[in-house]
Amino acid sequence: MIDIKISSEPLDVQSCIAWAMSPESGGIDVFIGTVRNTTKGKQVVRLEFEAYESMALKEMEKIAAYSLAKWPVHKILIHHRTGALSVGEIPVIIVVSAAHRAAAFDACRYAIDTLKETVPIWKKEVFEDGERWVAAHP
Amino acid sequence: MIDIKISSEPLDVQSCIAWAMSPESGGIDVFIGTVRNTTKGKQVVRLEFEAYESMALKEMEKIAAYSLAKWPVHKILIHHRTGALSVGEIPVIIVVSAAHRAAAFDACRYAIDTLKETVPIWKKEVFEDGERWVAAHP
Amino acid sequence: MKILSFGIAREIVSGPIEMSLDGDVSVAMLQTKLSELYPGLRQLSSFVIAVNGEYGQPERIVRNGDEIAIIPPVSGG
Amino acid sequence: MKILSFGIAREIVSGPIEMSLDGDVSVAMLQTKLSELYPGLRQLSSFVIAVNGEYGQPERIVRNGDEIAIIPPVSGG
Repeated sequence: MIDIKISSEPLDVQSCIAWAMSPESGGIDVFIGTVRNTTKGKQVVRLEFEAYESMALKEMEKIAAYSLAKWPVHKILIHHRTGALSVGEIPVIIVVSAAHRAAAFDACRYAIDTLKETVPIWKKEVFEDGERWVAAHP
Repeated sequence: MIDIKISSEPLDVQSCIAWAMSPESGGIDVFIGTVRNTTKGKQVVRLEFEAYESMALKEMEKIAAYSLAKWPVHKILIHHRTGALSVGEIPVIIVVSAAHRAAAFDACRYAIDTLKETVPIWKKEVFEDGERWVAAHP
Repeated sequence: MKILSFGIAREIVSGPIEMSLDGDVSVAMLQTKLSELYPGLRQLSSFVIAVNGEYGQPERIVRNGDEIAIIPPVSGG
Repeated sequence: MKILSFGIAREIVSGPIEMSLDGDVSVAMLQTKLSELYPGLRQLSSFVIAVNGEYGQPERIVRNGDEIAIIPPVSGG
């Protein structure tokens, strides 16, 4: 089972985990991305996330489908937030349940690593004195 | 920072995660163990966990301290439950926060793998027609 | 043909792009064309073209009516 | 000296163990002694001895007053 979402509303960790739990599962791995207060030593005021939503949903779906095909996992959830996020808020949450923990860890890590490489979502770091699109320039 | 607990009360995922979040952290990995309804094809009625509590706390503390020393992680929480647990309940939760996700994943996986090897806690599987201490016999 | 752009690419092209295609135009040709029109795109670590919400192989021919998007380096998560 | 036991070891020894030590007794000697007294322990995949809440090296000498525990294969998590 797959649950994919892009939302401008705060992500709800508790309900994401509840969705992934099942009597067949013995292990759940959860990755929660949070907005950090600094990047390369500079104070971050907020992050702004923008998505090419229709394509991003498709790419997230591919990651989830591949995870289910490659590892013996039961459920995978990938939720990503858009808009302006303050320090401490949650841009992304991934939850994977499996009978055994190794598959849950492997698939969860694959999912976040791949999301950061393929899913058309962009973040701008906003500082006191300027802003910067992450990874845009060499 | 380290938070270690053994408790006969239900573990609270939400408050464990809240404890680990901080403005310095960019990634949190959470492992949640859950009671599965079957083991080797047999229906499980419940699991019963027993701990040598004083020693288990020390071993859990060692795992956490080693994780903080080995990986650049900020906080690690390891909570384990004891007593009788039904299918779907949570025997163990581990939460690791770090500036970057790789350290959080590595430390979280190390922690659960090592916990299962070194921490003096035992589980008995209870079936309709009998029971069995896990891993006791060859 | 309308071309979508996102993130820093959206700021570089500043506003919607309308383009009409003469003959067979590949993704690679479109990339070259866009780099000429918007030199700021050449300063990026990379940019690729998506066609109808899928990453476009360089040799893929785009058609009027396709949804084209300029994808600068992604940075979600 | 009181010897604690847990899990299946607790069921095998069924009840608290009291033992008094004559001379220098190592963890390894204690393991052998316990296997003789409780043959069920030999059927386990393994069992080790903890001394004062730490895994005991085989050559470690135990003393009256130490907290000794029989640790069958752990299975937490």
